Amino acid sequence: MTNTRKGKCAKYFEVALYPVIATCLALLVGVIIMLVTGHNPVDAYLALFEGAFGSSVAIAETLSRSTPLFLTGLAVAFAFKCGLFNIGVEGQLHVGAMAAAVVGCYLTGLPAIAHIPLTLLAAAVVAGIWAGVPGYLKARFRTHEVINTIMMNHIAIALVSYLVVHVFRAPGVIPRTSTILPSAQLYRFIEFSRLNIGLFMAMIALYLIYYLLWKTNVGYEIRAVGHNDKAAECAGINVKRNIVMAMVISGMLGGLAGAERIMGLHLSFIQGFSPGYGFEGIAVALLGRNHPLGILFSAILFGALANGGFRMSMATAVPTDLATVIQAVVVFFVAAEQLAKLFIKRRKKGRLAE
Amino acid sequence: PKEDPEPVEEDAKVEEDAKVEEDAKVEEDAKVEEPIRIGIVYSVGGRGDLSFNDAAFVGLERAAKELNIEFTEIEPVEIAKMETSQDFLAQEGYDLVIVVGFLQADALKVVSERYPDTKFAIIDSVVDMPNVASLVFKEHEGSFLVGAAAGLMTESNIVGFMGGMDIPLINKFQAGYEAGVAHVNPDAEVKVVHVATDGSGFRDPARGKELTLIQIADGADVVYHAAGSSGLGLIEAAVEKGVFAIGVDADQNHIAPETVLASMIKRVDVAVFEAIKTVVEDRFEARVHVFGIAEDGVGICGNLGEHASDEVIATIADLKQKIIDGDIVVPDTPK
Amino acid sequence: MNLIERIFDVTIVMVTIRMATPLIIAGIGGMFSERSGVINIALEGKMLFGAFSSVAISYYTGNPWLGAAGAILIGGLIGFLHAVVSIKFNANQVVSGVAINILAIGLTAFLLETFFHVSGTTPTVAKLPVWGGFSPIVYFVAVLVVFSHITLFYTPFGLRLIAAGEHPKALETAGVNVIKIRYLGVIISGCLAGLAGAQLSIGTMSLFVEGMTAGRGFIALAALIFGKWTPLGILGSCLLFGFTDALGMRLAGLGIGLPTQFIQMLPFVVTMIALVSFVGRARPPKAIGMSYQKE
Amino acid sequence: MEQILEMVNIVKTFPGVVANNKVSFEVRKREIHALVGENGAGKTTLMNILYGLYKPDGGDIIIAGEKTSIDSPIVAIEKGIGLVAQHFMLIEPLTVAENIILGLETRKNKIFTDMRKANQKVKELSELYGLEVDPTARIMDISVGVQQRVEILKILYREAQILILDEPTAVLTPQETKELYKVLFSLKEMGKSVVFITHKLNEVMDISDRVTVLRGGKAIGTVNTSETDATQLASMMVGREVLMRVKKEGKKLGEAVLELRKVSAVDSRKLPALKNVSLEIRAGEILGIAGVQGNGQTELVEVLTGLRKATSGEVMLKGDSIINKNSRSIRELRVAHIPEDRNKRGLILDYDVADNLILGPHYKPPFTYRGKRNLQNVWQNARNLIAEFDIRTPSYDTKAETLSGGNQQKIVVARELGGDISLLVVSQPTRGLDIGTIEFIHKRILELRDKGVAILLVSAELTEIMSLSDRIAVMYDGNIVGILQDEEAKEEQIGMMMTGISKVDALRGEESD
Ligand SMILES: Nc1ncnc2c1ncn2[C@@H]1O[C@H](COP(=O)(O)OP(=O)(O)OP(=O)(O)O)[C@@H](O)[C@H]1O
Ligand SMILES: Nc1ncnc2c1ncn2[C@@H]1O[C@H](COP(=O)(O)OP(=O)(O)OP(=O)(O)O)[C@@H](O)[C@H]1O
Ligand SMILES: [Mg+2]
Ligand SMILES: [Mg+2]
Repeated sequence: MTNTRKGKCAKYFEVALYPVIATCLALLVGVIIMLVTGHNPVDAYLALFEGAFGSSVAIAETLSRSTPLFLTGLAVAFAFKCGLFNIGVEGQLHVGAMAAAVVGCYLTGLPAIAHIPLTLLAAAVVAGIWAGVPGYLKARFRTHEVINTIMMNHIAIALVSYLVVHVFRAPGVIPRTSTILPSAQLYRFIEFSRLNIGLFMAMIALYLIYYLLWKTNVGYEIRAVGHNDKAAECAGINVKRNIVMAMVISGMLGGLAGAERIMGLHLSFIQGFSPGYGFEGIAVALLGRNHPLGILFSAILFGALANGGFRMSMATAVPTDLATVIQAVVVFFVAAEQLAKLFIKRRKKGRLAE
Repeated sequence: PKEDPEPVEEDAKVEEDAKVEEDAKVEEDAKVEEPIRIGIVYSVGGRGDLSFNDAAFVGLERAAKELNIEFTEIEPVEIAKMETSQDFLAQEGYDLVIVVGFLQADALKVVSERYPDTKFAIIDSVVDMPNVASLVFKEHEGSFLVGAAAGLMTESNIVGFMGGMDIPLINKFQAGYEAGVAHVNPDAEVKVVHVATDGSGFRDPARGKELTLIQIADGADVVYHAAGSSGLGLIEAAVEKGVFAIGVDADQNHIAPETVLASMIKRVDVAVFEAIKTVVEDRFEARVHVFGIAEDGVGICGNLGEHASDEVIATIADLKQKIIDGDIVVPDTPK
Repeated sequence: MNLIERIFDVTIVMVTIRMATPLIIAGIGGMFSERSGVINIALEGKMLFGAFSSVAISYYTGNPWLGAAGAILIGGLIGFLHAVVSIKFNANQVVSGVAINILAIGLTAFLLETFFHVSGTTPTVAKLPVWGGFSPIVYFVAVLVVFSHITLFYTPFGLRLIAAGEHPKALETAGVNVIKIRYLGVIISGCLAGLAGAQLSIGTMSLFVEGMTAGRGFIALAALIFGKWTPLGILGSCLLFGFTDALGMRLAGLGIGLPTQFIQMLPFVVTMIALVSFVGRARPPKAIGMSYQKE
Repeated sequence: MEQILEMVNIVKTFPGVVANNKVSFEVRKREIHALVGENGAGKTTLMNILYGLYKPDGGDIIIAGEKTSIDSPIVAIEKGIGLVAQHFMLIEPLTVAENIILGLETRKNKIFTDMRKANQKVKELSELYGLEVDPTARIMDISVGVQQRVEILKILYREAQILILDEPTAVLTPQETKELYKVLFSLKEMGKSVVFITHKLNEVMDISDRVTVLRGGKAIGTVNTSETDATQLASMMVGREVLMRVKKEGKKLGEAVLELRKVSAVDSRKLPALKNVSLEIRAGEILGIAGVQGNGQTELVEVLTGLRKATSGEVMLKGDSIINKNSRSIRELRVAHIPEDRNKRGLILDYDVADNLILGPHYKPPFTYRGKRNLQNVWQNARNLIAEFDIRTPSYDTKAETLSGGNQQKIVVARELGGDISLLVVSQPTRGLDIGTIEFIHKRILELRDKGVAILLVSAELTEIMSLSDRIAVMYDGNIVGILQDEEAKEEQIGMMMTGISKVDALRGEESD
């Protein structure tokens, strides 16, 4: 027993070690790119670090950037656990955000303690239904969810664009809804940072999804369907219901991500507010091995790279686009863990030879 | 391609230049060349949009040449980074922080409050703060003039408008254009399309081209756009089909001199330059500065004379005067 | 005039074909990769690389044909990168695809400034000729569809490609190097996606704009699945998509009073309906997404 | 006789297991060499090493006197080695001929696949070796027996000199097995060597020249078949005496548990697969279904277990109609099901052993209380069943995927037989299992019968059907051709009925013989 526990620790250590080494290797590649293009890598990386973790505000802002990614990453991972590739989180995030903006703005006279949960609920429900459609189509007609979620991304963005311009637009030239009521705003608890209690909501979601997947019957069945739907069916599991449910829950998570942006960051639905949180969620989920703990770290990595890279481009002459390139390289290396393994093996061999 | 938009009024420039030299001298006397530091935060997408970001840069570059300033640019890549960017520049002690685009308004409200001693200027939106100058344009007035040109030039009585997205700012262009067409040619029909429902509407020239080709097939023989880089597709389609195109924001005549009838120029560059100058000259005014036809902030430019009769040109000049005089009030939302 | 006649004329046919062209090329590219067992979510990024490199090469050589060839080459190179990371280094294929997409956004913009010293939009370059309203790449699509249909179903390579995506171990036991087949599949996908990008930049237009692919890579991915991983299916689904898109554009011009956002939904909604009503279920290559490693 | 292949001191370890522990093994020209051993003994591993699919941790492979390193199947094929893996290496959407030529395609103009020539060649090969196939049929449309032939043709097409067959008969009907024998003999006549892995000792005695026995990853020894017998082999394999056939008590029939009245159903291609089938099974009785695979047995089982909709008819379980109920509600009525394809239907290979052992009743106490899983109980259940059914696994949290085929099957059996049930529907319960395990499982099934459980047994293994069943129903083309009592059942007669000849005719034919 103790033996396996030790083994598990070692396994976790290894699992954690590879991404660290991979990130280092990627940054090394970044150094080369910067030297070739005539930038000072030391300054650049100092700025990168400063932007990501350099101060409490920087850390808070990094976590703020990561907050939607925890949720979109979870959304993608959850669907994956049921064998579904949800590329539609971006759309679900949009409809969820719009629902949050509307409920946050027009549902008056409620105390925050009621208004916030109701607003979140609205976002989750609307986005859940939105994601449930491709889930239902998959379960009922066996149509591929990848097509339908891609299509529904476009439909969602067109739809919210219509709503924000023609239905719920606040006066003025900006395509956005009115500011949501204070009772629906997520409390910001660090001065000069937009980090808000949405972070805790995301943490709770991470834990709940972990719990749901591994400690409850629902999770057992969803994973069973994901691994082998035929065997699941044979064991009396309702495959179709699980597919729809997995998509709905996935969509709800995406919707919550959108709600957090609206209720904690922008305070109204602004057209184009998402730089692609839903798509980033795909990488976050898979980089995190579809496991909540992994997602926790990969989302922070993405948040740190986004903010640090941006700081780098602001504070040094390194252009934004180069920062983006370095981000891509990091993702490459972290994904290609075999490369890190190769590196470790070489080291080990080298040591043995000594 | 960013051209130096040849200013409408050469004289004004000369005058300005003279003034600048004077100012510079004054300053030299006062202090030894401590350049004014200008920070600029572009809108999402950054430079290369052939629209306000590029125009703002032109103004900035001119200021760098003519005034004693140095500048830093930031492309925020996502809306959430706008606040970070503005904050960064303010914190670094820039004398003037210029923010481009209506999307920055929310962030600026917060940041300008946080840094009451920093001067800010925002393009295309109004932020009511004691340290913010809001520079807004009457795009509809300029669009009215090019609309009139289109209405006068069309033979088929069908003209086209292509917006990047269906959003209020773009709708201002559409409203003015439609009013201009209707004013001179009540029988003419304006066909309206939008490229997309997200930001790609401003950078999808291939789609812009197909949309325009359809408008042309439907009979349009003058097409106007407010679609950033997608508009390049419109011009390409017009070239291919031999109809007139109308450019936007800057003088786009050079892209296809034969085809581009005129352009609706929006002098973001002038606004930016002027804003910088007020800071250099220490006469910054935190209020709404409106740039309409009267202020030469918007207008019609290009080689209209090459393509149009004197009569047309005269009509347009007349309309321009009427707008300045307030005889014509151009609507800023489409019917 | 008869409304139907006004909507369905030669223009709409031509627009349909032109809208569908980049989708078909990229979709068939994706097919080669996915048939070999590698998910290709990176079509978008590969197209962007193709769009950029064709313009850059056309700019420097003045020859758009070289530009198109260069797009194929650079696309292939990016495909190679994708292949190395996902096949050799066993990265999750979707993550490496996402990384390619991010890389494409950053690198094309960066190189744009490096090569052209401008931002956002390149100067105009020599474009491919227009033959009868179409760029030569449009005609190439006809060849491509036939060619890839034959390759997939009538050549040994096609046989191996299918096997690699269905049951790589079976292919290995049949004495074929699975890794090599997968490399080829992914590289071909890069080449074709590159060409699809070139169609946008020097086929339709004569310049490059940052992000000008505007999500077409994802539509191509959907079309590839919709078309059940076959060239003819992809052709059909892209034409359907292109047609409904063109139809929407047409309707917008008719001023039917529907808000533009709803008109723009048309191709997506129609695709979903078509999928449910007459296309039905698609059976993906069995081993898709699974890395293949020898013991 | 000339020795053409030698494996010396082969070592291969997997995490937690030494699959091959200094195994030595040799093959001679023109011999059929049987390789036997319990589930998990390391047979497959050894052959995978020979074929270049696994890299050994130690040991040498000597071919034609020369030390060779086989690091890929390509090398193996070059050296004249061919492998028919137990899990078929066939590509379902491709045709027979396409599968056979894959990797060594016939070409036309150097570019195109010459399918005409390929079909021709496959036809020729199939005639030459007596392996009848339709070259243009798709793999997904042909029976397992034919798929097996395709696999053999595949390696013959590659001109293999040494053919390795990993449990080729596990999925074959008796007739098919006989045909396979003929093929193997003729291959031997042509100078080829065959390595034949099997759990069926009668097959070993029937066709092999020599036998090598593995146990626990070690080679116990190689003997000439003529100098040994099944009993001796069995004890070499298992390390103890094994009963070759279980004893059956007299039956004590109870009430009717399952009744089918004129049940019809269609298969996945929407073709009629069950045609008005009527049956009755009573408590304490085993009804065996004999028949060539693909005559409706699968569909019958699926209809009974709620996995397939019947198009008409009625199914009663202890007086309740269960037709077209879903599988959970049927399971709720104490019906257990051992599906025929453990990998497809029976197991979730990515789940660990413990999670597989609760699949089915997983949602209710003691495994789940109000939605929350009780892992202690899940593990305890696993520990109990692992001990009771002797499942050889490093631990209960090992992924099922890494267990040997036999032990995977034991998981399914343990799970389904473990609970309190009134009807057991079981398909191919011992496919691919070693004799010790078969004995064990047969005993358990009979115990259930004696406890009054009604049992429907579907098996391609006639000996299994005959030794367990109280009554035997023979299926052909979606119909029950006839039902025989245990006492009147003779292998030949059943065999005839399996080809569609009615019971009366079959009995008559027998007499006239
Ligand atoms: N890839 C693998 N990873 C981990 N363990 C493995 C792997 N392959 C085989 N094993 C283990 O090695 C041992 C030998 O397995 P092998 O498949 O060779 O047995 P076998 O003799 O073929 O058994 P069976 O008759 O059940 O097929 C088993 O304990 C099995 O679980
Ligand atoms: N790559 C692998 N990873 C993990 N386990 C493996 C792998 N390859 C084989 N195994 C396991 O090793 C065992 C032997 O493999 P194989 O598929 O040949 O079993 P088998 O011989 O068919 O079993 P049986 O003969 O009992 O039916 C199986 O349990 C299989 O699951
Ligand atoms: Mg840029
Ligand atoms: Mg085996």
